Amino acid sequence: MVYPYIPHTDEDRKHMLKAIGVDSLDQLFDGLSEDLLLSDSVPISHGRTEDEVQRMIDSIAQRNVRGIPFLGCGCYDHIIPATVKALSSLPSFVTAYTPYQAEMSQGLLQAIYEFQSMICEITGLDVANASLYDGANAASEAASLMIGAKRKATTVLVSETLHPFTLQVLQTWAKGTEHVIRLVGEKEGVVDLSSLASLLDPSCSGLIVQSPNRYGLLEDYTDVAGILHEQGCLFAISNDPLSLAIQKSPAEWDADIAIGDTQSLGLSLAFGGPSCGYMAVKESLLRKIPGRIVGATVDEQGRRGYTLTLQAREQHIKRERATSNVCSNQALAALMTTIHLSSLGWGGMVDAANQSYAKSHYLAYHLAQLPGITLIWDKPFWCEFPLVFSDAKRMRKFLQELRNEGIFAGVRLSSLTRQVKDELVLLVAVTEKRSREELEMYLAAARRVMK
Amino acid sequence: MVYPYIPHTDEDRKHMLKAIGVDSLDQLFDGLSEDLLLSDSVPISHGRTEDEVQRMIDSIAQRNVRGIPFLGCGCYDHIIPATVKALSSLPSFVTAYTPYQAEMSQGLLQAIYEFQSMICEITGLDVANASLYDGANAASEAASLMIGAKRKATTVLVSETLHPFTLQVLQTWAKGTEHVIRLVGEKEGVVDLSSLASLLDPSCSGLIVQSPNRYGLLEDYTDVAGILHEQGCLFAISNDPLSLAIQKSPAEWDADIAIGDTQSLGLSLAFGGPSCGYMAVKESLLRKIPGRIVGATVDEQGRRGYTLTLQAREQHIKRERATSNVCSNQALAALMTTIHLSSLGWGGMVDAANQSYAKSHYLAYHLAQLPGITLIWDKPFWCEFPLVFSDAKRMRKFLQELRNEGIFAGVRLSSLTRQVKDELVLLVAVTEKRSREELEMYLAAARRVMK
Amino acid sequence: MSEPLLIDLSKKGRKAYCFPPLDLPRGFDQALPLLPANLIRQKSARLPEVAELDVVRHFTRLSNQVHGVDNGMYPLGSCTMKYNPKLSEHIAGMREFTQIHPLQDISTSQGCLSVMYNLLEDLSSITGMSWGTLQPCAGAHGEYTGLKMIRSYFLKKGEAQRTKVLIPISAHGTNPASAAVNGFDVVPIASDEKGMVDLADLASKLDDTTAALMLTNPNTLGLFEKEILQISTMVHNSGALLYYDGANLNAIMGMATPGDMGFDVIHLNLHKTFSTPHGGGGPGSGPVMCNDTLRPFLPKPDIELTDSGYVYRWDDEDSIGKVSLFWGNFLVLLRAYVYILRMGSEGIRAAARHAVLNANYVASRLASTFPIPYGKRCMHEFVLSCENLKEQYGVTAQDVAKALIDEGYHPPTMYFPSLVSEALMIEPTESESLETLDTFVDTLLAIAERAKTDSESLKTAPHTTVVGRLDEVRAVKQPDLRY
Amino acid sequence: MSEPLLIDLSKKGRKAYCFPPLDLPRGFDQALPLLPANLIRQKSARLPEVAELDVVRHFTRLSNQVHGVDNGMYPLGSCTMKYNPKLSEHIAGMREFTQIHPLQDISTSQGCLSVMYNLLEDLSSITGMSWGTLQPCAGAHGEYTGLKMIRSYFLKKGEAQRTKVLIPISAHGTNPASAAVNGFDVVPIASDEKGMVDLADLASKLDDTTAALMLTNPNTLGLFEKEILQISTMVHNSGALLYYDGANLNAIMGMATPGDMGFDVIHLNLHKTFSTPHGGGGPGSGPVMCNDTLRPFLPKPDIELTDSGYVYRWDDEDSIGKVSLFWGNFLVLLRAYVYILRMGSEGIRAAARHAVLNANYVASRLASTFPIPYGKRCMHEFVLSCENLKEQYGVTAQDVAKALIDEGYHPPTMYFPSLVSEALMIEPTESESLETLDTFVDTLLAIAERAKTDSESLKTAPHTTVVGRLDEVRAVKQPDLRY
Repeated sequence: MVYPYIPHTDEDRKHMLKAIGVDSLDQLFDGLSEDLLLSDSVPISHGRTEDEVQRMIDSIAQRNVRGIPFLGCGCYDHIIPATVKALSSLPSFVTAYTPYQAEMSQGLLQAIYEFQSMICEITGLDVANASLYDGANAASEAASLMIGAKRKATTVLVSETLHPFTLQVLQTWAKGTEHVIRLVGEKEGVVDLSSLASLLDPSCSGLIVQSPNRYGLLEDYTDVAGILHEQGCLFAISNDPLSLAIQKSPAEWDADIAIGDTQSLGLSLAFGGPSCGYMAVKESLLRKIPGRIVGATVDEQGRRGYTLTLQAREQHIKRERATSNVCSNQALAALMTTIHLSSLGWGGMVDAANQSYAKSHYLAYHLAQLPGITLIWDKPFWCEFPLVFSDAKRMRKFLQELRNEGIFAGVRLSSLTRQVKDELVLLVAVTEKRSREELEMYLAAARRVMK
Repeated sequence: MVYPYIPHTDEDRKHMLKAIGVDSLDQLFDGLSEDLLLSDSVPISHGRTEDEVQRMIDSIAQRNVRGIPFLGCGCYDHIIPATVKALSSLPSFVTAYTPYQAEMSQGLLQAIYEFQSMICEITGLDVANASLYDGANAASEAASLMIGAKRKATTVLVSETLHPFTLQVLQTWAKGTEHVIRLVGEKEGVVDLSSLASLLDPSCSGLIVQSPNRYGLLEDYTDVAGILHEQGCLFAISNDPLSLAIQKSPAEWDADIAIGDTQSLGLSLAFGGPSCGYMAVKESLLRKIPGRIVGATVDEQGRRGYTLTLQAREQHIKRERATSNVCSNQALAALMTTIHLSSLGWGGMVDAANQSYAKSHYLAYHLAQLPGITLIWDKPFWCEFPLVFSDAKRMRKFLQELRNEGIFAGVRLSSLTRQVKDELVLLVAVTEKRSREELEMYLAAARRVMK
Repeated sequence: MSEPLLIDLSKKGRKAYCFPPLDLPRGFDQALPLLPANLIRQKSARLPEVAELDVVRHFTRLSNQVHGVDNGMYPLGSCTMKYNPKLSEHIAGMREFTQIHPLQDISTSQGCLSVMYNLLEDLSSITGMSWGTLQPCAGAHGEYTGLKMIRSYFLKKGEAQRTKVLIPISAHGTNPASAAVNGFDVVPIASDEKGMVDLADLASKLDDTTAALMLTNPNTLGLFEKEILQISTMVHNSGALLYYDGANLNAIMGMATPGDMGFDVIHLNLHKTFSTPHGGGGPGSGPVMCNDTLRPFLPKPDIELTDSGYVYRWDDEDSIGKVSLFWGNFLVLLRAYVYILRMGSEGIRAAARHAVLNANYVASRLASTFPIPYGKRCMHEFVLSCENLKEQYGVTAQDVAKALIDEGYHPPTMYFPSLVSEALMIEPTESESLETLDTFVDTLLAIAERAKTDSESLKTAPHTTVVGRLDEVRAVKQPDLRY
Repeated sequence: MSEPLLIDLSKKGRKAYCFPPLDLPRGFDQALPLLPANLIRQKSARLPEVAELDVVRHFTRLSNQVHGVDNGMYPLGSCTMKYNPKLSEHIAGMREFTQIHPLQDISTSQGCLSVMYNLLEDLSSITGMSWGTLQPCAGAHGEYTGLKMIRSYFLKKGEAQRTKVLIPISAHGTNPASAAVNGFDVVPIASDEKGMVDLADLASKLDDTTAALMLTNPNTLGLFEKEILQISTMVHNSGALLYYDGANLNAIMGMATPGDMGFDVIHLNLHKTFSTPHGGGGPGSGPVMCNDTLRPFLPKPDIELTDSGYVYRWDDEDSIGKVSLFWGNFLVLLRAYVYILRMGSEGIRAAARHAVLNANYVASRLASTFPIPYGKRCMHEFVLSCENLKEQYGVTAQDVAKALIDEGYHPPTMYFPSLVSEALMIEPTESESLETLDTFVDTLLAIAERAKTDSESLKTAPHTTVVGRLDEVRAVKQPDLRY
């Protein structure tokens, strides 16, 4: 009998059993009592050949519909150079484990070192780790870091304008623990920090904000870091990293922690995953940052080499006293981002960010002229903006008609928040990838529906 | 100015021009007289970015329609393991040149050595080359070899049942030269060799036949080699190599030359190219075989290694006295075949061939029951068979209706031969890849049309 | 040859990639002037400015300095480095999946939802559990999720005092870390002389403050906890729950289920057991499966099959909420689904049986040279000791590991679990053939021989790599973490 | 490490691949019993019977023993080893192209036809020719096709006596071989002291038995034949035709056209000039382009754009007929088309200009150490001589070439053209950056230095590869051509 991906022949099995000194494969499982051993095979289908699986998957794939996506909310359809897939799929990158054996993993370690460096450059901060699961988990890791960094702290202030799912992940993080997520409300679409100082009691460890925020709006953090630092609190900013080609970096706001998701830097939509969380911190927080870190050093001959370092922070050494439980991260996704950024350079990043800005404003401007649609809040935005419809029926019709033309017109905010108050809000994302023709198609269809 | 795939910056250009000692790029072209230098750019479109090209290609690709192909005539839709594409696209295989520098090309040379070995094994002959352009060109190379192998020979006998395009390529080969292609007629769908002996005058160098032939029929070459060899003529058989898992091999027919195309062994349809010609010969013809050959030898330390060998046959040494002008061949396609055969093994090859046999007979048997369709000639066939329709109108309707259901029902023989006599003949190919469900779809649609 | 940093090839004005020109009317063709000045970034980031060919060569050369499963055997204990099928990679690259947005209308993503729903069904069958979640992005993330569910369960039940999680000292470091992250107190459980959970110690530590016992079974010594049913009874009798760390599921899948063993919740590592590639350290995937007791606490949204297709269910009141940004590492899930489709029920079972066969074969061939303190009969992996070599020749487990590198093998896991001194933890997986195993064993035996005559070369190994052993202390003391 | 032959890992019963079971009714479920016995194969072929992982590791390891453009600079003269864009590879892998059958109804393959038609249009513009064919599968195949057209042209014209083809002695070996295959007699033309066609010799050999002069321009010395217009007049005045070997078109495309130079027919190497990958020796593609004189003789079918889309035209009476099985190496054509779309008219021109810039730069830096007999001002490539090194230190061109291997470069073309003794023919291509060129030059200069002090290590190079220099004589005398 031949099983997929198992090379053993009948001969092999006989030879090996004999060498082991047992009579059968079953005998190897004699440590399992009779009542544990399954009498039947598990109730899943029988095995299939490659061709059968490919056909089955082809038919499943047909149940997915691809449209022109004006969809964002944390997952954006940006242009990705052909180099990204071609190089990140090189088999030794794909099939390697975590580079614990440095001598045999220099290529991977160096690539991670380059990733860390780029994240530092983009955020302006000093130290970055080798990646985290995603932007939402980067936020909960930031919360952990904050609480761990201040004695007796239990509370993290979190802006209500964070991505709704990031907020939910943070709330899960606090659930059942002594940690408290205290929300800081919004005002006209951006976080309201006017009374920040008054919120900062001793239990408070710091503040997490997001820009562009859940509506696509850019937030202004003037003076925020100063107020926080005065009370011994940390300041964490979550960004779409591509936006940092234009807007002030976490370092420029004097933030202590920069977090986010590199999906916008070289990762496909992929139904939302894998994406890739990142975290960068100031030097002073070096020994508190979660996750893996690669450092450069030398070998006995003085040759430069790379290795996992500062492992004293990690679980396999520190166990329950580790800074985090993160072990596997998103290495291959981080590699994609590294290749993407290597291909774009800073000039390319600025270009993509500028074009996303320009195209989103073009569409927003023209949509705002239509009856029944309002572009709420006259605030700076980037790449994504919130529309409010006058009534639910027209909104449905709008989405339906555009979908009929192959346009995915936007994300309903209520599909994320499940809140009635958000039901008429549509978030529309426009990246540099949307061609002028696609913008005009959108506008033409919108004008037809909303006339 | 930045051009695609050209790394030079303005600085670089300046620096380099200075080092060369010229003032401008134009000056480097001062060997070209004014009347040769183009004043305008060539009239093709302006450059496009990756994204623009991908979009343009996507829209071109949409003008291709994929159906369930019951199409053959030299290009078959067989199952290809996922390993073939994954491994043949490894970048150093793809971007290497011909392995002239053996030390830096051992992997490629060894793979070609394995290809040669497999072709020898499958055909049963002694020596194979590193590939030729395609099956049709393998036939004209065989013709050249035959003529070169016999003094004063000018003529090659060629079966009329060869693939029509192979015949045309052979006719082109003879055109304008002293070489003569003399056709040997068919009888009831197979080559008629009953009077072969009488055709063998001193000008005659040998015979080329094909099985399965242009109709998919398997031919019987009992006694053929003996008659040819008696007159100092060579015997060449062209095969679909996959069929050799079942039918007698060229060696078993005592042929001197085996030719064909490995498309059925791991190459996609790809609108007909690249495919990959092969040729194997008896030991005695070793120094007359065209194309590149890899051999094993040793280095100074006695380590086994591979190198291009017997290059004295080739153009860059022998120039106009070379055995052929073939230089570049189809190396990467040959690699695909090598990976394919490595994955299938002989057992897999036999399985694929058997299933192609069985499925084609199943469909043929049931189609033959329908009014208005005849399965001509009660002869053994493999994988492909000829149907004759009672009239052109029904044939057109049949093809159209099946196409409407996504079935490409067959190839009209007349589309290859441009002959009126072939207009009612449809060649239907059924490989192991066609599922039972697809066969039943075909039959159901056929029954509907031909009732 | 060592490869420079790409930034060191950087040159102003060089470009690997260009975007289409912006073709909007005037007034919309610029970004910065329209932004308020105090929101505008001032300082450029230093990224490589290189040509496309520079990028291609850089990463191609880097890839040649990495060893993956495709390059050779990878017997890294507890990591299950089995073959990653090319078919799965091909399918995960299909545009019909990579170009689907996680928030597009659910009627247009039924293909993705069907993959997730069917995968959950299959994983439920394989683990003997009721249902699960695919959101967790890695094994540790699964642990976090499972423990969070346990915590929520006890809170709901009014047993907030259950704040202790019992964990054997031989467990992976993520187990205690995940417990701690959830606010639990970690209580270690001793191993007995056979390497199994010490039942007396367990009994003494189980009380009404115990939330759960976390177990890996087979454990990190590669031994099946024979008394698992008794353990389960003890735990449940104390009112606590039993957590299964699925890292070693490859040893038993298709043969037995954690459900039948009495586990209440389990995380899987799709990148171990279900053949999705490790990618140099991720993305992995750590689905959590549970029984009916814990099902209400699963993260949301759940997926349900209705008459009108697959839908999300967001209304579970007791749900712990979301644990990742969207639905999990979908492309990893897809690969695991393809693997299960290929293997089927017989194949899943065969994988476990051959993984165990391979481990026992290697152990039996090595046992006379390398002591295996807890016995050479094992499940899918075993732990040998280089103690003898160290005592006699000064050759450590690390030296043996590094010498393997020169022979084209990735070393086994070193110095874990700590129950065994100079430990090497070997997990061949079912993917390796008898011939590969024999060559590997022969290589290890030859290294043991070399220890007698040429220990120096072992202590300085590896010799064939682009760098030798690195100065780890310097890496920590003089952190150089970025260009 | 050297890699065994896969057949040596073969084991009965092992399988890398399985087909779906045959699910036909009885009577149709077997092949062999139904075939007449004398048609049935008796002897099995010996193919590897291995596992999928064996296949994967074997070819992965083999690929690591190959140097391609992606691995490092490949300055192989006359081969134009420029960068092969990843975009082209991606597009050539799209199912919308790979799954199209060459004989499916033309209404269902308009995409493929449009690629071919538009490529022909672009190539016509770039070469200054009227039209062409995409059927030839390689450069030599293009030569064969072009010369066949010339032969047919003269036969049609009633000038069957034109049986001579004139070819400079510096030409590639395929030129004379292609002429011979077409039944032509080859007459060599001398080069003058500047490395150009010797006009006097040419004049003396042109007569009414001359069918054509074949030229590469720039020639294999990297020099532009300045008198090309005069040559063209001479050839045409004698009633013969002028054939352009497009191997070196990369030097002039966008700057000048073979059409303007008076050439009647030209073959291209898409795998050189138009960046399609060489694939270790193919598949290439060798389109033939021609002027109106020869157009009727192009292979058939032609492609035409009509109101109802693209159609094939089969009715050209004078056509030489088909030269390959179907329509040519379509996936190669597609890659070239993508390249041209990317580059556009400016890019095509820029490629030539930078190819020439790079070659001149390298030549100018090397000239004082390595004599360049025909002058350091060149087009896209140049030929230097290692004569000095050989005389003084016994270090040959081959030794220098092999020493480059140890430094990570593919060597230049060696010992060609024969006009230059101890020749190395260097073609950097436009893809290489100034930095790469400088490092390459520095490496060559260092090797020249090493010749003085350590010639022995050069004579035994390479030292870093899996094998050293091979015994070529043994390979010929004791042919070992298969397992």
